[in-house]
Amino acid sequence: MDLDHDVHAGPSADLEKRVAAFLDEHDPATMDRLDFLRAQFDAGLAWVWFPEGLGGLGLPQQLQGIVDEAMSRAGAPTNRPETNGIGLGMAAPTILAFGTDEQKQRFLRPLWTGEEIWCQLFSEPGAGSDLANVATRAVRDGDGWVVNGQKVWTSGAHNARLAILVARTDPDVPKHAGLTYFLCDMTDPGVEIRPLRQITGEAEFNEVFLTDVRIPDTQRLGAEGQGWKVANQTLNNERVSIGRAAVRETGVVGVLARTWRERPELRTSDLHDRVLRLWVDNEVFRVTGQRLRQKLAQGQPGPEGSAMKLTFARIAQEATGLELELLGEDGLRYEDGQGWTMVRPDRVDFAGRDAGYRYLRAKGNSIEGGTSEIMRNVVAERVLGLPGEHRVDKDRPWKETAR
Amino acid sequence: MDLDHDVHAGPSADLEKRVAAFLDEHDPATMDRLDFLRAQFDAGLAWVWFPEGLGGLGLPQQLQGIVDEAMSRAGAPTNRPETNGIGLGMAAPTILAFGTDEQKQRFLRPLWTGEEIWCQLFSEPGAGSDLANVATRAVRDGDGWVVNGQKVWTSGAHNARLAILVARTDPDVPKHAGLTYFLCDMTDPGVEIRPLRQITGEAEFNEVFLTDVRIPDTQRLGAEGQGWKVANQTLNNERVSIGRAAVRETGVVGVLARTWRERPELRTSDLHDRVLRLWVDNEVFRVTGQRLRQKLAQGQPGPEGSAMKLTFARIAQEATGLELELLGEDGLRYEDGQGWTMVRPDRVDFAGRDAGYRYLRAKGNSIEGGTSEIMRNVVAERVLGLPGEHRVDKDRPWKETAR
Amino acid sequence: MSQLTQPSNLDLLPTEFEEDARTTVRALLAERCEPSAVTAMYDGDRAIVAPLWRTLAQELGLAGLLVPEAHGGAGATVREAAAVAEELGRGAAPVPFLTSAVVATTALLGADTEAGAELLGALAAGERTAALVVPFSTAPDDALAPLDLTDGAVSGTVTSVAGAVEADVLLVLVDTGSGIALAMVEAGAASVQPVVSLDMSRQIADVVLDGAAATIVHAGGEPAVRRALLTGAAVLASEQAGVARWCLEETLAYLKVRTQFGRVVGGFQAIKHRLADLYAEVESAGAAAVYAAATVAADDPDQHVATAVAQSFCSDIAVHAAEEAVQLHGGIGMTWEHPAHLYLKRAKADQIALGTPGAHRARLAELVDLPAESA
Amino acid sequence: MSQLTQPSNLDLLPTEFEEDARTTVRALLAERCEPSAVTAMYDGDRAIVAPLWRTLAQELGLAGLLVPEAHGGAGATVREAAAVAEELGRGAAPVPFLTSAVVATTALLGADTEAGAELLGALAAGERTAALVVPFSTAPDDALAPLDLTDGAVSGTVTSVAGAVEADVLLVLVDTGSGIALAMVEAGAASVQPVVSLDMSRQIADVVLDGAAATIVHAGGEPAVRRALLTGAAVLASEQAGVARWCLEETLAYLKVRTQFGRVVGGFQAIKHRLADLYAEVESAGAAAVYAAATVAADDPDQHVATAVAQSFCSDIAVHAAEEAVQLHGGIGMTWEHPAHLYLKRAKADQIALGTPGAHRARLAELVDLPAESA
Repeated sequence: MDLDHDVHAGPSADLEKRVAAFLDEHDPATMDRLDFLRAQFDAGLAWVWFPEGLGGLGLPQQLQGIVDEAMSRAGAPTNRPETNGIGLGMAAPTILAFGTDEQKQRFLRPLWTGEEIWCQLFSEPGAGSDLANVATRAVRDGDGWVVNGQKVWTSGAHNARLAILVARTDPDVPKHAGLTYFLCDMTDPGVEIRPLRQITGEAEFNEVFLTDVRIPDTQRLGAEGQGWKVANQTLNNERVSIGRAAVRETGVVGVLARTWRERPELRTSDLHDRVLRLWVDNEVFRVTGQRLRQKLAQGQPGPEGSAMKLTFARIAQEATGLELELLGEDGLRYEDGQGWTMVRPDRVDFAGRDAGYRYLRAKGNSIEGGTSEIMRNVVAERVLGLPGEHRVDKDRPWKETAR
Repeated sequence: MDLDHDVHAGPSADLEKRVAAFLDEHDPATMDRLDFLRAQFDAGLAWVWFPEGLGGLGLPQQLQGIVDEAMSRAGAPTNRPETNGIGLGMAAPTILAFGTDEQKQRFLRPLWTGEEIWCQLFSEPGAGSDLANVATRAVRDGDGWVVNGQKVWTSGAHNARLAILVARTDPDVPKHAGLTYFLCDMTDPGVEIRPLRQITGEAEFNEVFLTDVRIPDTQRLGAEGQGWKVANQTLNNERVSIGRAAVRETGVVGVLARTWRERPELRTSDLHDRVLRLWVDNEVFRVTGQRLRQKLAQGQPGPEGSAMKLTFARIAQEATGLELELLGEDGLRYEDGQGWTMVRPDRVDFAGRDAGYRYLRAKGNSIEGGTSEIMRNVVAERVLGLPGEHRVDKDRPWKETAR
Repeated sequence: MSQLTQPSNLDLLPTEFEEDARTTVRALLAERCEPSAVTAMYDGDRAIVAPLWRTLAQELGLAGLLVPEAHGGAGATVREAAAVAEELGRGAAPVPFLTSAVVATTALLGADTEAGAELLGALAAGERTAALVVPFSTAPDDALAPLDLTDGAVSGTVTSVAGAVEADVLLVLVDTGSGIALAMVEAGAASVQPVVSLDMSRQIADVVLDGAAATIVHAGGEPAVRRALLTGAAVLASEQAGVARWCLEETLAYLKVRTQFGRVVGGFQAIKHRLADLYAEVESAGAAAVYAAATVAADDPDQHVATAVAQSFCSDIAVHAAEEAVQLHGGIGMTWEHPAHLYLKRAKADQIALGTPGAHRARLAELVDLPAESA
Repeated sequence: MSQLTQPSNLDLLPTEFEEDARTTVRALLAERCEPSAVTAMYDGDRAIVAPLWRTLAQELGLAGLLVPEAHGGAGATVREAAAVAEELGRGAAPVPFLTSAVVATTALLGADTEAGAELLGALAAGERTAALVVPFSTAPDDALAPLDLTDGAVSGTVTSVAGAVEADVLLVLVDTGSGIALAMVEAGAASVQPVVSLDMSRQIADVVLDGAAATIVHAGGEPAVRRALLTGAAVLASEQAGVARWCLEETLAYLKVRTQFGRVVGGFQAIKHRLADLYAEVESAGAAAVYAAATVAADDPDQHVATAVAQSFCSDIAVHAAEEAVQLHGGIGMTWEHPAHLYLKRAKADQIALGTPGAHRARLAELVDLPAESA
């Protein structure tokens, strides 16, 4: 038996040298921000696990930390990932997996640098959890497509240059077979964006109305009719990207712990054990995520991420609910300046603003990106191998099953 | 608007007089126990809500308390209901609802007096929750039936004189349509009873093997093929009969509360709020049961009882689990004299013996008499009106669907 | 070891009067309490409140429900008030029934002054609306903080007061030197500063008094205030049961028609089981609440236990029901347009109101002799 | 406010050595640890224990896993011991690995005497089996109760000791006047009184010493005992994760074949969702346990936090998994014949062992500065 661990000593030392060399040649203090980011991409230091020529070096994903740390130490600019979560977390891996060479060359670089922000046109009022039921139609028209329909729950639509879009191209086949995946230009005049106000009073999301929107066939991602498969690649990435916490006491549990420490007058014995349980759950969530990331370091994200998403939502909801009880009288007040005013935020911080906001916003954690009910189905069927639900709509043409 | 309540002043005063008169004529101090009970039955004071001539007076069920209190004050013998729960709680109302006049006359009196103890032959290894799937066969033979099969989870079979039995009389029709309900003589030589040991080490239940057991057609209850309907009457009674608690701090929560009070050295802050929550849950369960009994005082038990059963099991399991944590070191010990020795108890006390026993025994509360999963289906479908489960076996002959 | 109170075998079924009141209120709210109008309160539009309350208070006579007939009221009991509160909870109605007709009115019931009796009459007639000036989070047994009274003028600040925004007269706790008394202050003489609230359908306010003229209406203030808070807590449990009931019923109705994957969502077994569990909880909450109201109505010795039990239980069930309603409506339950959020915010604020569940359990620990760990 | 320890970025994936050990133990248990033989222990038939432990201890070398190579052991770390414990938990194996090879052995590791070093060698070889004489419910930071040592003879009683039944040598905490020392007592010199136990596959015993000859093997007893208990608690978390994993896997396997209502039970959505939640819990328990073992193996500053977290979490998950296994097997899970009850009893006893979850959270409250309410 062998007690040694494999520590990837070789590649990580090489990478450290490569970053140092890059920083020697590109001084973040003097260089234009965008020029720096483009150079970082071209040097393969954007996402090292991507292929060479597309911002990467074909290395294990976990080595990215070496680059990020060195860049941070050197005071390099970031690509502001918080403003382009859908682009980086969902569009990019999907384009990498299914895109043509031209598509990869065209889209990945401005995506990574943040020059082009992305949004997601998947959900519809009649196709929530049942994504394969989308009714938005894309009809062939010469060398392109004409798209009509309504999408919902689109975050950042008003800031986005491009969108990943799932539309129905063939209503005469069963619903999963008639979908196609597109990259849609949000500046098309047929795209109308309306804010969708949510229970926090804000409009973090939008409804998007598509009226005769034209998409060139070169912006079809994957084959015609392959949209369901491509969309699943996107969704798996979404599920895994949620819940990355490398440090202790992150998120709403961290806020709760700080409140507990800083306001001893609020502490009650009935809440103490609940606070500790949540702290434990949050810490176990962190460790579980760490182990999952180590497992997946070289592979594709799988359905295990769905279990993490479930846990994340549960912890967030319990912690924020408890926090309001802890605050007592202060929990009745919702007055951090913004109150219930309708705004359209550019980003969302689950741990931000006041306790009432956090409580309400956390309700979305078990809905957005796949409801907890759907996540449990995914885990049960794809991880545990239990039978799928009885389906009446699977083999019949979509147009016969649609509402 | 009328602020007066209906207090049944008339019937209750009459009944009090009637009981007093009965006690004047029958002195429990001098009379033979069985003679007293038979006389009580014949006077209609056994179960006042039963019809006259069958041990009752056709009064509201809630008035029974008046009789029971007066009898108890007078030191009258009881019919030892704890030894004949299935007879009193399940067989009797079913015989009342579906029996012929002859059957009611023959069976109800010795049932109520305890001269004849009853057990239940419903469950089978292959038909647990799916009662309608029973495979035990009853075949017509002259003026009677010949029964073959295996039953399980029969409590008190070794003490029982009679059994309520569900058997398949027609395998060629869908499963719910091919069942018939019988009253089976447990002294038939074809009845073999084997103790079924359970996780507490005891054998509270039995397996019962039926080999060419003969049942006269006069002991068929309800029509041939009507067994499913009759059995459901029985099961509804079972579900409601569980969870009658008129006083505070009953059952395992009562035990837990006493332990908490009597052993202050065991108390920890993490358990305190959990103890209080269980106390609250138990008290709310009591009040909910009280209200449900008031609602049902004159009517038939309905599926609402299934919700009570769910709650009962949850509370019992949480409280006994917590008690072992509270006991700490003592919770590791299982030594109240009986230990793991295999015995065949005549009765079961969920709140009896030591904490480990209570913990293990409580696991059965969510299985026996319909699992909690089945109870949730019953509530969802019959109370809330939600759709039934997708069934592949409902309209096909039983013999084609059986394993 | 203290003697435990034993439960009373009260009739828990609704009286005809209760059923009538329930039906009337429900019908009125269906017509006059549109969710969109309640939602508008979050953007500052309170137009729905005054006319709705006027109708309920005066035309239906709910303002005087708990006031004896001798003072012009209906002489009903807390049972009937609880039935009304359940319907108001079911409708997320933004009216000061709990704060004025229950809490403030109960505080005044034994008023030993002419001014107090007069005010009671005005409350019963629905001509005036009152609020008891304590933080809405105050539990029935919490420490009370009376304000300073000097030469008939009261000064001090009380934060997070419910019902103050709607009230034209405030009942203030003042320190008389020999205890707490209840004094009335005209709302116009106080600075009532509305606070952006988690539940804008019962918006709280900070009340600032700076030498406001005050008339003592009840010298025996502390027992009156305790009784008012206990009654309020018992009635609030019914409001919470009503909130929970709406959430269950609305979710059921939605899930019986909403389809996903070609099936009615309410037919998926995992959903069915959650709704079955929720049904059990909601039924239990209703029973706990009616028992609490019945004990308070009867001034039964079990009323403190019953109210603590009901508040501990119903607070959490209402929140759970509202959370399930949001979740099981899927995305639509997260939108501003859907009324689910009104119930979520009401339920969460109600959980804190008149004592958190934990505070009620701490009280129960004393009442039923289940003390915390021995130090 | 104290400084919080920060988590360490340790590799949590199994080493090849761990995988090998796991595979070997699993294969052996499949062959040699029949559930019916473990069940027989509840009726007093302990025939399975000695030969199974001999094979594991000597042939597989597990007795010496944590003993340095210089003393004849394998020189492995707590990581590897945890992997073995997980498999033993998965098999409900009734062997004194945790009590002898982990807890007692760890207590001896720094033994500063020749007798101690000699015993360590005998333990490593699997020739002797030891038990640390403390109640099995003792948490790593609990108060310790050393026995009286007079003229080389020790007297006193220690209740509910795990591993004593299987041990031929007992490690006793004695009061030397200047602190706690660890002394060895031959099992034959003590009265070891087996107790009917909730978990008969790890039966506890009361140890009564009445002037038994004792040899001090480790003068610095308290730190050694604390280290042993901490290590035991960390390794127990892996045992619990193993128990939970068996429960999930066995239940899954059963529900994939058991039919009711003409359908495979594992296809009913409510069951699927519960199993999905259980999967998330079991995976999390595995991660928490391996992180705890890794920090203890590395003597990492985070080990106290990591172990308290793992014990708090894994204790409850193992119980929950076992409870779900019994429930989801329906009636058959309630029978003596089905092995589910072995896991239920093991899980429930393990929950109490080496500190209840609440005790570990109370410790955590100090470690991460989340104190109880200020008095």
